[in-house]
Amino acid sequence: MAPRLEIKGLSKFFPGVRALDDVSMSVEGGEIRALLGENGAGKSTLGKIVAGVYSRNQGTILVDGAEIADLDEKAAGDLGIGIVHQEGSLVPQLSVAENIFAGRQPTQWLGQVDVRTMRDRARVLIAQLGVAIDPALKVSTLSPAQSQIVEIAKALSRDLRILILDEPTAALTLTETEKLFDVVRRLASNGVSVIYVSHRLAEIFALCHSVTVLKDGKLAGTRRVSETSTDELIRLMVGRDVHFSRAAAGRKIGDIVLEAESVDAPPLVRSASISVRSGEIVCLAGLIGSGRSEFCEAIFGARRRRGGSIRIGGKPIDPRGPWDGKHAGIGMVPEDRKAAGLFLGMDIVNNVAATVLSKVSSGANFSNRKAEALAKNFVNELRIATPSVRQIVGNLSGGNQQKVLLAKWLAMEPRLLIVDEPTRGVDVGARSEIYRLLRALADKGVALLVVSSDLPEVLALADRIVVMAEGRTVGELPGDGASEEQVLRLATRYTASVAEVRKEPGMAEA
Amino acid sequence: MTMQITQPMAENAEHRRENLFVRIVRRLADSRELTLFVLVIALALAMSIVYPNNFPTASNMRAVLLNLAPVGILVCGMMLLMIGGTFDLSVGSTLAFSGVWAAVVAGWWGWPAEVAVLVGILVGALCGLVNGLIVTRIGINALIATLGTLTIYRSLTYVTAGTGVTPITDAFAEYGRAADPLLRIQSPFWAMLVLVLVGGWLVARTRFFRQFYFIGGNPRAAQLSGIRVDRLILIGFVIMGALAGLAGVLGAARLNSAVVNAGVGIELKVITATVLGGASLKGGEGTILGGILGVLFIALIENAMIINAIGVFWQGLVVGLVLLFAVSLDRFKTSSRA
Amino acid sequence: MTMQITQPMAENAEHRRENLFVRIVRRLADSRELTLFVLVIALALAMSIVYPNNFPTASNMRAVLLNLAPVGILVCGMMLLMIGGTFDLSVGSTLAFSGVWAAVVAGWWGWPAEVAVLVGILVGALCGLVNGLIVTRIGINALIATLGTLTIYRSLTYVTAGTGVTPITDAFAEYGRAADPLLRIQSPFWAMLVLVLVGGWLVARTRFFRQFYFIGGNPRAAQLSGIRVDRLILIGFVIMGALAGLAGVLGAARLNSAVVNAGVGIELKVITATVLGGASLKGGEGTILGGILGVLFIALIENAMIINAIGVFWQGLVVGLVLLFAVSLDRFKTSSRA
Amino acid sequence: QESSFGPADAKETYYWISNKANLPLFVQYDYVGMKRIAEELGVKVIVAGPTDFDVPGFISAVDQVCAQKPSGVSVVGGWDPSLTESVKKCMEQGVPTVVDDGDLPDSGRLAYIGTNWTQVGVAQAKKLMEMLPKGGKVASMSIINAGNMREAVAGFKAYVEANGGGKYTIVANEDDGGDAQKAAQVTAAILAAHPDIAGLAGFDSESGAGIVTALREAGKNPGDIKVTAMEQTPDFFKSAKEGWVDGIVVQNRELFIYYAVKLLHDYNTNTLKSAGLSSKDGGRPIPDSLDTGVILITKDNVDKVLTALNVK
Ligand SMILES: Nc1ncnc2c1ncn2[C@@H]1O[C@H](COP(=O)(O)OP(=O)(O)OP(=O)(O)O)[C@@H](O)[C@H]1O
Ligand SMILES: Nc1ncnc2c1ncn2[C@@H]1O[C@H](COP(=O)(O)OP(=O)(O)OP(=O)(O)O)[C@@H](O)[C@H]1O
Ligand SMILES: [Mg+2]
Ligand SMILES: [Mg+2]
Repeated sequence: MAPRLEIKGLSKFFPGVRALDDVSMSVEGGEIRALLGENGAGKSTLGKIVAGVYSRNQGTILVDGAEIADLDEKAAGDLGIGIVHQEGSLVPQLSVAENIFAGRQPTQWLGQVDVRTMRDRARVLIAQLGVAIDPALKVSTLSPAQSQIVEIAKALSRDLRILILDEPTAALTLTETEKLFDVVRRLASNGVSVIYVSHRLAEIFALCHSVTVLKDGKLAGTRRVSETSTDELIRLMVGRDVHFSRAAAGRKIGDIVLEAESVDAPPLVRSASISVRSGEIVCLAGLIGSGRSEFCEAIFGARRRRGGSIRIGGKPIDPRGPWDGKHAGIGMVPEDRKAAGLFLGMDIVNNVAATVLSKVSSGANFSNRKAEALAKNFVNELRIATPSVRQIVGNLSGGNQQKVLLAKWLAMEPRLLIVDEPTRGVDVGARSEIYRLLRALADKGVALLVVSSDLPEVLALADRIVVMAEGRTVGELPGDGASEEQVLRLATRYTASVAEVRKEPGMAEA
Repeated sequence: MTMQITQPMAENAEHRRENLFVRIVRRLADSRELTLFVLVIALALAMSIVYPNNFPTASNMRAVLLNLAPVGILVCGMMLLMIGGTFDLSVGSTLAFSGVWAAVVAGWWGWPAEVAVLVGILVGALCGLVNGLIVTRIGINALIATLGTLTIYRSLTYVTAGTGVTPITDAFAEYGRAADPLLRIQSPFWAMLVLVLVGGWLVARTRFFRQFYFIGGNPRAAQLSGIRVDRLILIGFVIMGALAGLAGVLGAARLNSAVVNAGVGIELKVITATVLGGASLKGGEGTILGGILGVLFIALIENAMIINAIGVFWQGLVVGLVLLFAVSLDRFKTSSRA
Repeated sequence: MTMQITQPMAENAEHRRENLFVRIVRRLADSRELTLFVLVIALALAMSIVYPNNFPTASNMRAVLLNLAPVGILVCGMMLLMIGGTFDLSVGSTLAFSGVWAAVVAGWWGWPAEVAVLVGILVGALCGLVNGLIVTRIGINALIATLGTLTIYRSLTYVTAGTGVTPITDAFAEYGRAADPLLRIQSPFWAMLVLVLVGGWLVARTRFFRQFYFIGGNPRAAQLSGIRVDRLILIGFVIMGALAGLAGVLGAARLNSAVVNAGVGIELKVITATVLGGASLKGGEGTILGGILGVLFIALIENAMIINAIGVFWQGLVVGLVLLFAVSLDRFKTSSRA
Repeated sequence: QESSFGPADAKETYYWISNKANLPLFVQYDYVGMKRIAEELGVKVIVAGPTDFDVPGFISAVDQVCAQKPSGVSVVGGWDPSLTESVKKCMEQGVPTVVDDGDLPDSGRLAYIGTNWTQVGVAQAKKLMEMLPKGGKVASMSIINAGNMREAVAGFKAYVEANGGGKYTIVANEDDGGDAQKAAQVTAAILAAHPDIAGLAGFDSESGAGIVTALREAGKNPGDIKVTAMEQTPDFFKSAKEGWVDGIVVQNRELFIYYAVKLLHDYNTNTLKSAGLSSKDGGRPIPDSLDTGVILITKDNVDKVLTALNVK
């Protein structure tokens, strides 16, 4: 029998980039195949070609033995190819249910959308991922994590033959990830082929049958998961060894930089306090929707604050906008890099320069030379894979975009750097680099406040862990020796599960 | 459909009943449609009380409703386009071009009136098709593309029939003059009403037209979701063109005269009403109902100014302030900064 | 700047030299500015060859350059706004309002011409300020906000000076009539030239104005990068208003007459030129140079049509086609779908 | 600025409706006649209509005004023939309606008051030909989409062709959109296209100012190129004295609404009969049309005009 999906000699060129170079692979029905590779290795490009988004330059694609010639998004969908895109494909103004069935809503007479059926089916699809989201809500009111759930539900809403998941868990926490795995396993047992892209190696070992590794657009190898090891995969991907151990302590922790007390920023932050010292990495942990991002925004000035006090270096500040936060020496890397972080239509140089306009200027003049030099520095230092610093950021791979985003704020040399989900979508190599970078920053005396939903990350980075739940800071753990269980217990002290908080927006008030 | 998850579902059902009412109220309070509806009613009431002999008379209402018909017809198409994140500035020229062609066919060539009506609408649809092709195939943005065709279609109108066709034929004129026996409002209004009702239903409810909300909301996401963005935008432009054609034909028939100046500047009125009705240049929002309420509101303001005999020098001030007032109302409900 | 990373840098230096030339060529080929520049040159050359006694004469060039000045001045401001992702439809009304106020101050009140010029520009800036406040504070979108103020300012112009002010004063008129001794082109052109050069430099090079590109590129990201989006947009509107004020003052001075209908419909011309010059409604792109080339191109086309004796009915067709042609040229260079 | 005249408690209300209802030309002249007649008869006269060029808005205004059943309406018919239907409807509703400044012959209007636009064209043609006995190239400009101006341009062309003996060629007929700056730009381009142009005729009220500006800016001297134009603000008459313009057609606009309202008032109140029928019975005891005539301001009579208008 022919394999479910067979790819032969696939190549794809972008201006100045060979995104895929003669890649062949085949996936059987019911197989869960991991696709691994560094940022920019071509994983998303491969997924997108199979899903009909990009046209290929060379190569053939066969589904169940039949060659697929002309493929566009709709044709791919009709063939039973579902995809969760790394960058998302939701329309914020529309409801959850409608997004899930975009263009394929169930209809009654005369093509009229059957709203009731649509919502019911949407609710079921979401519920199997272990979350309750009202299908009538607009997507714009959802958190990134909830959006991700909806995104997955959307891909699951078809009669699937092939499912491509491009970093579906980047925005999820453990609970939802587990549920997602259950669903994927069930689909696979029903004969659906799954291509699973992720930078979290642990997930690959937990979920996948086999793994294909790409390097610089070329096939680096395919292994059975049972016959390989983390180290081998990393070597295939990166070509060297990478370690994630906690750095040996011994950093000099200095004076208090940030002191926030009972910050109240409705509707999500009720009474949150935190302090960060210079040279210290404080991780803010908590469940999705616990208001961590909002708390950080309130500190930075990006969100209106109703009460509480914020002091930087002992001096009280009252930021009325991000510029005030910036002025006080705060930098903030937002979690949603596309919507809030990057200028996708502009090149790396300008993106990096956005926060440091005065630094890259001579007098009143914006200096392209200085800005380019600065950008080049960061491209080299963070190993951003790009043909040139003049590349449009929207054309970079997801992980490289994340690096540009970090670079933008590193350039500002803040006293306090708030990083919301620093490694979302970042490959293992880059992840270790980012950790190294953050630690180096701390070594230099910068105070770091890191929000992360990735518990191993929290445990690897934190000098101190502060846990939030329902808009309050509910506890604190030393970074050394803390365990995932301890963090989770604190985070869920007041709520049994995220699902219940999120079900009714009004309920949390009670 | 199967209900696998029992426990949370049961709870939800409770909530749902309570929510339905609350939700409707909240949605209405947040919606531009309601704001406009209240404003329209308030204005009509006030005028009826102050000018009982002038405003709420049959002849005044007839005059108001008949004259808002062309803008009303165009708003249906413009709303569709703006929901899809684009727009068409050439509607006034398309309207004139279609009207003149219908008149040429009926008046100069002596073909039957039915054929002339059809020709007019087809010419309009053709203009829309050209707009759509320029926007989707060549990839020129809608602003400059339809600014270009605005002058082109107007120029073609002049070239087709230098000073217009007057009179056309009585049979043709009947299409724009026939009035219902009861209310005695002429056909353009009824055509508009049908379009608003059918179009309103189509755009709000049917799967096909809902795709425009996806396109306007996030064209890339729509494309990734398998929605054929270009094809739909093209269809949107053709519909807009056909509606402009219809408006042109009805206008020419009503006046029994196809003038080359028909619809000059109407695009701004149409876009004003559409945006007042809740559309935005960014796309993804708006309803036909909102659009038509916008048209009605502006028409009533203009009528009120005539009845009030507000000096011509001051009218712009009044219209502008009322416009700003109406669109700013719902801004105060939601806090400005997220 | 320190060079820490030695190895890749050395390699880069090689690349760089090669790249510099390639990059310049590629960037030019991709840029609207070059397309327009080539078109302008080609048109001027063709006209000079075919009509050596009519087109390239000093007096014709003088007239073309003088007459494009008002649109040219406005394009500087509009380009800035469109780079920042917004725009202003009220410029024509602002222009008239400012011109009339300057004329009232000079002609009716008999104040010195210098003061009148200043008053005119201030009135314009004030109009811009109001626009900016409506857009940034009340949060009404720029389309409907400036459509509203378009009618408001025009109405206020009527109310200020029903039939306009004619004549103003000779001293005031001198501001629009003074010509340089060498080329004998009048002041509005020189004012425009200075604005284009200074504005072009400011927008392309200074860090302050660079912020508009960020705002247009992604307003939310700009805000979170510490850029004061609202304040800058407000400043953009004030600049636009002041420029409209200047254009109004110079126009009134040149004709020694402030007419209340000055600048009717000029917003479409300005936006056409701006978009032709490379701006887009989405924001984040465009240069002043491009905008002014757009103005020049359109002005030359209009001039060429009259010299070519193209019938007035056909002129719209030619302008429209040329416009579409010009903006479609660079579309063919980049393939549509990746 | 006033746009309604007469006592507030007047028993009769008349409307005057136009496009660009506050065009300076109208305010300067038409409004004066309006005010005078309102005071003379003790009736109210109100200006209505859009302030921009907006034919649908104009039609809509006529319909809505007539729905108020005023004592009478005068419509500026020159803008567009499509007003015919609305005027007809006013008459059907029993609202006495006249047309001024451009006729709508098929509308069933009670009367037309104004100049004959063909005659305006002829007057300019005559003057230009008189100033250019040896013939030469001439050009015209107007608002191409205004009906009355098209009539004038046609009259101009017909007269030149019929009486010019082949000595004159009309080299261009351009559009200035009723905007003096555009008129200046167009004039400059005409000068470039035809360096030997001998005469220019402008048909909208802003053409003249634009032509003179462009000629001055081109370094011409008064009289180098012969110019005829329409009346504008009083200041414009100076250009006839200075020799920039050789003939300015004055339409006697103050008479337009004065007589329009007077005729409407007469129709309503005089008890004269036509063929035994009073106005109530379908008679039309008023004139069918009233030609207000044109006068031409030239060097010869401009001094008197300037003195009378108190222009310095
Ligand atoms: N539309 C595009 N235009 C130009 N280059 C592109 C485009 N899309 C992707 N690329 C380039 O192709 C290469 C592969 O990108 P791709 O997104 O497939 O990487 P990836 O393996 O998914 O990385 P990540 O793990 O960061 O998501 C990158 O170098 C990227 O810059
Ligand atoms: N502007 C807003 N208005 C109303 N609700 C909002 C807004 N922004 C975010 N929310 C809501 O806030 C909730 C919490 O946001 P978010 O999930 O980002 O918190 P978090 O603790 O940072 O979690 P994570 O970063 O893991 O997603 C979400 O449910 C989202 O719906
Ligand atoms: Mg990717
Ligand atoms: Mg968050």
